[in-house]
Amino acid sequence: MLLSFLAVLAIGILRLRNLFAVVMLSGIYSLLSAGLFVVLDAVDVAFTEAAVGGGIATVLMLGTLALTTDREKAPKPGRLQILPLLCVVATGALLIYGTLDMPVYGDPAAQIHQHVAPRYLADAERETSVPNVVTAILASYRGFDTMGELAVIFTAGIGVILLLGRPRKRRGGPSGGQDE
Amino acid sequence: MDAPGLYNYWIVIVLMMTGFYVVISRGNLVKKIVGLNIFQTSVFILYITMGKVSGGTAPILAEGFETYSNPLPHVLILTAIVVGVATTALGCALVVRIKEAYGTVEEDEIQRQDDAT
Amino acid sequence: MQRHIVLRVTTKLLMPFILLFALYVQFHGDFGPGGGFQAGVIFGAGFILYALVYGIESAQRVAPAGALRVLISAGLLLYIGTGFATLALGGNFLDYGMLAHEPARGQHLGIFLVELGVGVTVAATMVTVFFNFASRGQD
Amino acid sequence: MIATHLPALQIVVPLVSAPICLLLRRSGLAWALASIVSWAALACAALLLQQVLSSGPISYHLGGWAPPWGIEYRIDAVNGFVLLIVAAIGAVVMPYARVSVAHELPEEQHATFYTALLLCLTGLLGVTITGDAFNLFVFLEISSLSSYVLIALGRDRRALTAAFQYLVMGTIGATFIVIGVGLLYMVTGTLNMLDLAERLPPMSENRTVLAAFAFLTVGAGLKLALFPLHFWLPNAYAYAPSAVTAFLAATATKVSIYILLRFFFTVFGAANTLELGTLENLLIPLGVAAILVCSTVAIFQTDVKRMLAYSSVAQVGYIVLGIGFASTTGLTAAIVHLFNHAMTKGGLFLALGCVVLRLGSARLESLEGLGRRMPLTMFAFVLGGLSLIGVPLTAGFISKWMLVQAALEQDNRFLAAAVAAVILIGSLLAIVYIWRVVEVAYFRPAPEGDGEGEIAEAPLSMLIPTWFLIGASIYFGIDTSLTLGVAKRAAELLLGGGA
Repeated sequence: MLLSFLAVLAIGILRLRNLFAVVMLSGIYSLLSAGLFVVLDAVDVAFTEAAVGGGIATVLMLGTLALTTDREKAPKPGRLQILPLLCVVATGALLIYGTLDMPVYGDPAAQIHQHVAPRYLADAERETSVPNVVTAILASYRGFDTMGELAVIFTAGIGVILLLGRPRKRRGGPSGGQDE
Repeated sequence: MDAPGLYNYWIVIVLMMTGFYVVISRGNLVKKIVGLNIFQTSVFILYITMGKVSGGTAPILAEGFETYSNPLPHVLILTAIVVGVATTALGCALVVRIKEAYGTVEEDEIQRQDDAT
Repeated sequence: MQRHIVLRVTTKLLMPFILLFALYVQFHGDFGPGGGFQAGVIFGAGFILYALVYGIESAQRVAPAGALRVLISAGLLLYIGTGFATLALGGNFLDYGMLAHEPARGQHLGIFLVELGVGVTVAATMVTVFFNFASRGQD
Repeated sequence: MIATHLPALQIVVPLVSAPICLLLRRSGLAWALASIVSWAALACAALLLQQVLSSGPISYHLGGWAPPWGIEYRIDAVNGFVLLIVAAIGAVVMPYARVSVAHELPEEQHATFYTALLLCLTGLLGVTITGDAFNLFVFLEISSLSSYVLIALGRDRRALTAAFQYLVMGTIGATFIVIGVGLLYMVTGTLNMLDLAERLPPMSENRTVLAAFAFLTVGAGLKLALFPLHFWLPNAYAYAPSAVTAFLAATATKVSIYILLRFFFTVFGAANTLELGTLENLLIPLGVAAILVCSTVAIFQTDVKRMLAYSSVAQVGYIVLGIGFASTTGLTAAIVHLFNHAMTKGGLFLALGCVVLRLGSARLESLEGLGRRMPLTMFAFVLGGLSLIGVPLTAGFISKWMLVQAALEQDNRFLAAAVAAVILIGSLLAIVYIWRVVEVAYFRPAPEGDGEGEIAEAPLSMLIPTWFLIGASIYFGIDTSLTLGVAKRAAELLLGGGA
C-alpha cells in the first residue's frame, strides 16, 4: 500500500514542472518511506530519513529554489528521449533478473540473516552494554564507517563554505563569471 | 505488507528506475538533484526490505522478544542517508553558483552559452 | 517573518523543547532509536527555526561563522581523538574496550564519546550550510 | 607499536589533519601542515609496501573486532602498490600547490582548499586500503565529494557545470556500487571482501550475483571513466585548478581501476569471472574503442588541458585492455601502467600548471614560442609526452611493451594481431597530438609586444615537483625492477584468487 503511494509520488515528480511542487512531493516521498521503514522494523533509519530527507533535504532544495527559479522549462515537443529510457529499462531489467534468485521477502532462513548478523544480536548487549543493536554496530563494530560518514558531512560543510561563503567580496564569486 | 515473494522488490525497482530516469532524462539541474534523491531513497528501501525478518521486531533488545530484524542493513543505510544528504547539499550549492554564473539552471541553455563563448 | 508575533512567541515557547528533545535523542540513543546524527539534525533544525523567525543576523550573533567552523572541526576531532586515545592505551584504532577496566564499560564510554562528536559536527554543519545559503540570497 | 598500527595511521593521520588545517586558517600554516602530512603518508605507504613484500599481506582489525563483524584493513601487493602511487602523487602535488593555488584562488580560501585536498587524499587512500565492501563506498564518497568541490573552484565558470556533471555521474556510479554491494550482501550475508570471495564460488550461477557483478562493473566504470562512460572527465579535468587536475588525473581514475581489479579478481575470483567471458568480450572492445576514439578526439582539442584529459581516457583504455586479457602478463601490464601513467600524466599536468601560472590559460595558440621562454617547463612537457607515446627508455614504453606481449600470448591469432595494431595506432595518434604542442611551442615565433615584459620560467617550487614526476617516468623506463617486480607479484596474487 505504502509502496504504491510511493510509486504515484515518483511519477508525479517525473511529470510535474512546477519545481516547488516537485520538491514538496520529494519531501513527502521521504516521509512516506520513513513510514515504510517503521513497518520494516528500521526505527532508527525511519527517524533519520524523516529528519534528513523530509527535513534538511527539503529545506536545502527550497533554499535553492528561492535563489534560482521554481519553473522547469518545458521539454522540446516531439523529441522522445529514447536513450535515457533504454538505459533505465536495461538497468531495471537487469535488477529484475537479479531478483529471481533472491531469497523471498522476510524469509528468516535467508543467508543474509545467518552469517554475520546473529552475532550482533546475540552478543552486542554483553559486549558493548548498549541494548540498541543498531547503535552498537554503528558506533562500535562498524565505528570506522561512521567516522568516514562524519568525514563526509565535514566535507560537505567545507564544500558549501568554499562554494557559497563570503558573498560580499568580488561580485560573482571568486571563481565565477569570467569567461576566458 | 505481507505481499508474497519478490513482489516487494519489484515495486522498489520500479521506484528506483523512476528516480534514475528523472536524473538522466531531465535537463533542469534542480530536478536532477530531486531525481538523485528519489533514486537513493529507493535504494535505501531495497536494503531495508532485505533486512526484514517476518515476525521480527526492531533490533532494540528487550525482554519478551525472540526474533529481531537484521540490524546491519539499518546501519549501512544510516550511513548512506547521511552521505546522500551531503551530496544533496553540495549539489544545491553548485546549482546556486551555476545560476549566478549563467542566469539559468537548464542544461541546454547553459550548453548554448558555453558554445557561444 | 520577523513581525509575526504569533510565530515569535511560539518559537520562543518551542525552542527549549526542541533543544531538550535533541539532547534526549543524543543521550538516549543507546536504549531507544536515536543517536548523535539524529540529535544533531534536530538541534540544527531548532536553530534554523530560530534563524527563520528572528532573522539571520540575530541567529548569527548567537553562532558566529568562526565558532561554527571550530565546532565542525571539533566534532570530527573528538571522534578521531577517541580513536587515538584507544591507540595510546594499547588497543587497535577505535577499540573502545581499552577506555575502561571492563571492556563493556569502555565500549559504552567510547560509543558515548563518538556519538557526541557526531552530534556536534552534524548540528554545526547544518547551521553553517543554512547560513551560507541564506546569506547568499540577501544581496 | 607504531609499526603494528601503520594501516590505521595511513588513513587517520591525513584525516585528522584536515580539520586542523581548517582551524589553522592561515594559508602558509595550512600548506605546511598538508605538505608534512602528505610526506608522512608517503613514508607510511612505503613502509607498508615493504612490509607486505617481505612478510605477506597485513590485516588490521579496526575497533579490535574480528572480521567479518568489524571492518578490516587488508593490504597486499596490489593495494600496497596503489597506496604508494596515491601517496607519492599527493606528496609531490602538495608542495607544488602553494604557488599555483596562491595564483588561482583568493587568499581566504587557501586553508579550506588544503582541507579539501587532504580529505580527497584520505578518501582515495581509504578506498585503496580497505577490505570491507561498504567501507569502500564511504571512503569513495569522501574522495568524490571533496573532488567535486575542488573541481568547482576552477576559475572558469564552466568548472561549475563540469563539477555538477561529475557530481551527478559520480553519485550514480556510487549508488550503483551500493546496489551491487547490497545484492552481494543479500545472498552471502557478509561485507568483508575475503569472506565474500570464500562464499561466492558455489553461487556462480546465482542470478543475483550476476546482477551484482554487472552493477559493480558499471558503477566502477563510471568512476574510472571507462569508455563510453567517460564524458564527465574531460571537462572536469580541463577546468579544475591546475594542482587539482594533476592530483586527480594521477590518482582518482587509478583508484577506481583498483576497485574494478579488486572486485573482478579478489571478490568474484578470476575463475568465476572468466567463465562468464565478460572480461574478454566486454573489456577488450571497450579498451580498443577508448584508445582509438579518445586519442583521435584529443588531436582536435585546442586546449592542451582538455587534450591531455582525452588522452587520459585513452590511457585508461590501455589499462582496461590489459585487465581484459586476464593473464598474468596482461594484468602486470595493467598494473605497471597504473604506476607509469600516474607518474607521466601527473608530470604533464604539473608542467601545464606552470604554463597556466605564467600565461593564464593552456590554449594551444597561446603556447607560441614557449619553448624558448620557459625552456625547463616545456622540456619536461616534451619528455612526458615521449613517455605518453611510449618511446623506448621511458616508462610508457615498458607498459606498452608488456601489453603487446600480453596480446601476442593470446591463442586467437587474429585478435592478438588486431590488438597489437591498435596499440601501435594509439601511439601514432599520441605522436600527433604531442607533436602539435611541440610544433607550436618550439617552431613558431613568440608573439611580440603583447605583454609587458618577458614571460619568465616557472618558480622552482613548481619546477622541482614537475621534474620529479617526469624524472620518475624516465627512471622507471630504464630501471624496472621495482615497478615490474611488484606489478608481477600483484598480478599473480590477483589471479591466484583470494589470498
